[in-house]
Amino acid sequence: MSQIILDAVEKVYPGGVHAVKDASLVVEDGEFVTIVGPSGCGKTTTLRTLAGFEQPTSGTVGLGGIEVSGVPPNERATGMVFQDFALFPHMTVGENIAFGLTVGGDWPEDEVDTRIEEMLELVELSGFRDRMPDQLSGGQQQRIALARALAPEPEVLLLDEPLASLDKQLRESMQVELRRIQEQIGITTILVTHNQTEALTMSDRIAVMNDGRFEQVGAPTEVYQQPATKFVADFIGTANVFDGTVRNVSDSRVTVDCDGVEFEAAAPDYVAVGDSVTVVTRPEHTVVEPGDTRTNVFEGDVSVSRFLGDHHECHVTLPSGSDVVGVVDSDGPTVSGGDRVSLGVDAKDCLVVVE
Amino acid sequence: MKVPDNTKISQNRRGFLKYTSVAGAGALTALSGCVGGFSGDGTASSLTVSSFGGAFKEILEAELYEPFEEETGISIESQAQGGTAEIIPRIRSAVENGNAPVDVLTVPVPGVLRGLNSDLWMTHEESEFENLEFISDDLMKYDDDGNLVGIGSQAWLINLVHNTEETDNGPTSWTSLWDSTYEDQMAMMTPPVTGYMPDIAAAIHFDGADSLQSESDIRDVFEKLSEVTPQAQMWYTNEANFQSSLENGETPMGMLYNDITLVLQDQGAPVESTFVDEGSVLGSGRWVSPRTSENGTAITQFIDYASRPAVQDRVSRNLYTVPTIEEQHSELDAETYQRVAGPGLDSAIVPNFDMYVERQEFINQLWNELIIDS
Amino acid sequence: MSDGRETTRSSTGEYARLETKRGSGRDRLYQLLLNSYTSLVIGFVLLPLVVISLMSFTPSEFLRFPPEGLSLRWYREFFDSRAWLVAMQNSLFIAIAAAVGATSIGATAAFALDRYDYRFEMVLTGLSILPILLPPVIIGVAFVTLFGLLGVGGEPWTLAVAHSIFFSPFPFVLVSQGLGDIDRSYEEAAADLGAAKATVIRRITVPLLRANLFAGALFAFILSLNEYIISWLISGFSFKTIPIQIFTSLRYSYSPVIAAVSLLFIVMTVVVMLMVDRFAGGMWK
Amino acid sequence: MAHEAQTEPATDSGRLPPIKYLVVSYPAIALVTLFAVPLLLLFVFSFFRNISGGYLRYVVTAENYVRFLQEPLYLDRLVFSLRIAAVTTLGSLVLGYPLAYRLATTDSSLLRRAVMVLVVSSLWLTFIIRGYAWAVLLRSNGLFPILAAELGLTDAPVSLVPGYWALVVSMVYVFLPFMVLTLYTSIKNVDHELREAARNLGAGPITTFRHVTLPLTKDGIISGSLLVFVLSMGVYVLPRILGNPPQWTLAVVIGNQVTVESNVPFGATLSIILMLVVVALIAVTVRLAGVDTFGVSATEEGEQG
Repeated sequence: MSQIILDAVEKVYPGGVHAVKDASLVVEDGEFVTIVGPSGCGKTTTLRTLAGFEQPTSGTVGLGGIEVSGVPPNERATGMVFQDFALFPHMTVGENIAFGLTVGGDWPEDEVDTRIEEMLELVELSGFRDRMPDQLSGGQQQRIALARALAPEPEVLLLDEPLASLDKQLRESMQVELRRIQEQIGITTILVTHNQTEALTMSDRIAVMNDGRFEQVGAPTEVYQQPATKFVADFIGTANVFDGTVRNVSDSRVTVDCDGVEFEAAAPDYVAVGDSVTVVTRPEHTVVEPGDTRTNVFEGDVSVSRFLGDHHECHVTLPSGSDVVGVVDSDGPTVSGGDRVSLGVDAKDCLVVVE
Repeated sequence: MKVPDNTKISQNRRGFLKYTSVAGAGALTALSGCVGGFSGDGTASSLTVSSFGGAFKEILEAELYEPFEEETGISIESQAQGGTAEIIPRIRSAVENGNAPVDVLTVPVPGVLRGLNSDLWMTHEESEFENLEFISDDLMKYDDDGNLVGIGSQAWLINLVHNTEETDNGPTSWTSLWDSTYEDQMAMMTPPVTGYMPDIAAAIHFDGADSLQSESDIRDVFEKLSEVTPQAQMWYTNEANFQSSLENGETPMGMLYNDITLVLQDQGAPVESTFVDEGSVLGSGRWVSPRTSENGTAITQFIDYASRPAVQDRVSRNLYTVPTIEEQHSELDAETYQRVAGPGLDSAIVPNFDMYVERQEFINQLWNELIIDS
Repeated sequence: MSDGRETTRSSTGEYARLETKRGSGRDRLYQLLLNSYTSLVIGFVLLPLVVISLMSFTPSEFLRFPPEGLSLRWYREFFDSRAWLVAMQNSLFIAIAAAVGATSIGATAAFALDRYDYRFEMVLTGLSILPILLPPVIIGVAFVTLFGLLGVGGEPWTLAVAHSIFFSPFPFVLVSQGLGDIDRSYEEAAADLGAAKATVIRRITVPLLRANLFAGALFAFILSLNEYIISWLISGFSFKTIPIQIFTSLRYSYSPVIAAVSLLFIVMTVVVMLMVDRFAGGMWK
Repeated sequence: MAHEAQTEPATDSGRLPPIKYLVVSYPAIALVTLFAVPLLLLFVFSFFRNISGGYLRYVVTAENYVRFLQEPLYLDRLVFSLRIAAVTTLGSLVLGYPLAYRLATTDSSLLRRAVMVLVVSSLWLTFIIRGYAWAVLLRSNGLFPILAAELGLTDAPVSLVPGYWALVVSMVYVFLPFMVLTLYTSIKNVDHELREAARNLGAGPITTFRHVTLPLTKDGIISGSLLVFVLSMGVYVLPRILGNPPQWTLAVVIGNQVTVESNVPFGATLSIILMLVVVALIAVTVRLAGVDTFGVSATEEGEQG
């Protein structure tokens, strides 16, 4: 049982900074959850609260069914990978991995050696045991940091922006690698990142954090397709956001007036006429020169058109002044800056978000 | 590195052990083990004797300490000491702590007096000495109760000296200190308690020691003395400073000990010492012992040995200091005696030592103003 | 690391360079002036050390420049002289004790101030730095009063105590810098891996600070070795360190043995500084 | 990027008060008993009366301070100390800035390290040895007077020791390393791209120096000058080796009061006065210039990494 429970955790720093507000989250045994949010949203503080580096001002933290508030970091069964890896520069790779096995004193001495080899094998770096950290590449350091964190068989794995300092290609391969290893051992894992792609691709569930609060917790597809708030919509993936007022509610449809453009959208059951809402569309559903196939069509001027390999992406300025991103189908027309175009989006692809 | 036994080092070790406990630095325990290798046996069969350094110390070692060691089997640890003014406070601090960093030392009269005021000196039984009868009575020092504390060690004369390559005729009179023809050419001694320049001024321009009795008289003397400053090219505390600049003529003339000048001459330096017309300044040292020393018997033996006329003569022949035995006991030939003592001690200016001790602060204040403003 | 000229040349190209030839000539002139001037200054720094070194090999009694030959006479005199050797031992013992004392005080203060909050932090910081800013003669007089009052005036260990305090700002500043530079995540990683606080300090913090601690201790060592005025004020009648012994010797003669001792000291100092440079990972790369 | 938490230090301090005080107790006790207390004693002693022979009378009297004010000698020495410190500071700045500039901007790691080791080594070498070296060089049979005579500047070699200029030269020599090290760090901290940017924008070397390097190293100049000035104020050995009595600093007078005259109370009085002057100098400079000097900063901001 390696469940993680955060229950109504609050963190207020002595200086008055309110870093975490009423945060509650349950991570099930073996689950991979990513906390994602912009810099300074409180996600790292949340992670450090779990590791024991910070004490919550109020609320409780549970690890593996035990309430751990007040327990120092070294007595918590957490394994953490730090942003810059924090490999001890004065120890070899082997010594780094052995550190967690020997300091606690609860690891049988004769098994330390085998465990080191086992971990090196797990991260596919057998033979690097006697290197010093500064002789390793970024990716190798990352793997060793992971091996070190996992060596003492922690109940949960905490990853603090572990891929942030790697270059793009390496980052992508490490995303796959991390997930592989996590699934192989089946360890409960929390990843903290500000990179939404990373969050979407790696996790079982995503917890989107903003200004110290969890705005939405759910599976990646759910969060992407059904953002609970404007912030989530904007932060996860690219979104076109239109603020407006509900004009009409009928059956399963609502009509929203956004600065002169009227959107028809699927109606959530909680909106009423006169509500201020936000309509969200994804670029891939917002098609340039759609013909008559879309429910909502509106016009604007192309400012930039970019070729992205399988499609063109178009930035369009609406008469209201707001910018919208749309796509041109592969068989669609060629557009360039200055063209006046029409954009279309289906009602089912228009999400209505209430603040 | 081979280092002979040394009682001072063992004291050093005690110090470190003490420090260890104070600082609580465990590493030092190992250190004290190292120091242990150098500790001496501390028996009374060795004496620590301190004198002035340089040639003075070397000659005393060769002509006094070594023969004494051979004769008695008591080994001597020879040390160089700083200026009189600086050593007395240190001796006092050691004595007050019950230590005796040295067993016998030779101290000029003002130092002996200062030590007496602080009750630093061991008193001696005259009957235990055999050779005190030879020592000039003027050079014995008794405390207020009439106990013997200091026995004459050496006497020396402060002369006017000059570099023979720079000037054919050096100054012969103390009046040249005031003579503007010597402007910026002379070396003068400081502090006053070693150079005794107030006594010179008093002897030349006033009524001698009588003119140094009251503060206002002393002020008058200093007023006159301030006229010597234009002639001073250098004020020296360290003989070495003047010695080297005298040798190469940088400072062509000045006040210096007759004995040191003669040693320089022997080494081939173009220098000459002149017994001053109005009398050279007579300084003298006493053998004294801190009262905390526990080597009383050996001390008596040493001082007694040093007081033998033959030993005094031997030291004088080599060091060119004036023997402290009365002239009739000295077997120095007339020429040698003339070389070290000139026209004799009777014609020398004897400084008003008491003044320097009793009015120390006052004198030093006047003196510092005088030389610093120069 | 690229230099200013290099960049200008490669980015402006051949023709631009020809056009600005007069300007670049002026650049070179300034560089030449700077180089000549600084070479003179380096010479100024070097000269006395070189002269002392040469002097120490003079065969004659008096210091002459240039020396008339080469001789190890004065080194022999140094190693034959009990007074000098005892002074050297005294100096070394005081310096080692001072290095241990100063480093333990300075480093602990730096650690405490870096890791914890105190109400009188500014006071402790001030006390940690002030000793080196006050004229040493004042520190010396202050210790004279203290040790005099305690009745331990003149005891050799008082020098070690005084130097420990007087030089503690060096380890303090160096260790403070080191603590500031250490990435906290090393210590957190260790704690996360199960190391208790004391273990973290022993296995992570101290090893990472090794260069700073070592440099601090060496600084204190070499400074103590060279310190004169405090030692002189508080030392007893017969206790001499090398600087005191030199000063006392200077009183009676400018013997070349002083030059010999000086060169030994210069060599020791340079060796220690090279060690500091090496252990601190090349401070001046 | 950075851990949010690191903006708020010592978050676990609340949990471990005993350890926190245990750790600080050793240096605090050492510094208080062995540094603050002696300084306090110095203050107390300055109100005692000295009796000839080095004994004290434990009476509270201001006569030592009165003596300082009444006798022109001591104020005169204080003024002299300030003057020679100013000359030394100026001298080491003039010699030190170009050297530090060259070291900080050179490509040659060898030159930099060699000169740095030389500078720092000479820094630690006792004043006595360095003073002695200058005494040797400036005596009439020393290098400089002979050189001056050969060049026809003087008729014959003229000894410069003891004398004012010998003292100035040796003091500049002794304090130059402090200036160089401070300025080196300061110049090194100026991003070389800033200089390149200035050059790229058309500024000549002089203009670049005047408008970019110099303003950006102003704090270094102030710190270095303050450091040299303060250290020069306490110089004792050099005036003794290279100066005549007119070149004695207040520190020499203090030393004499204690060693020669056994007048600890008056020595303590002069020490307190010298200390007040030094501390006031530091405080005023730090306040006015707002520079981070010797790690004591007027502002609470830490270093920029």
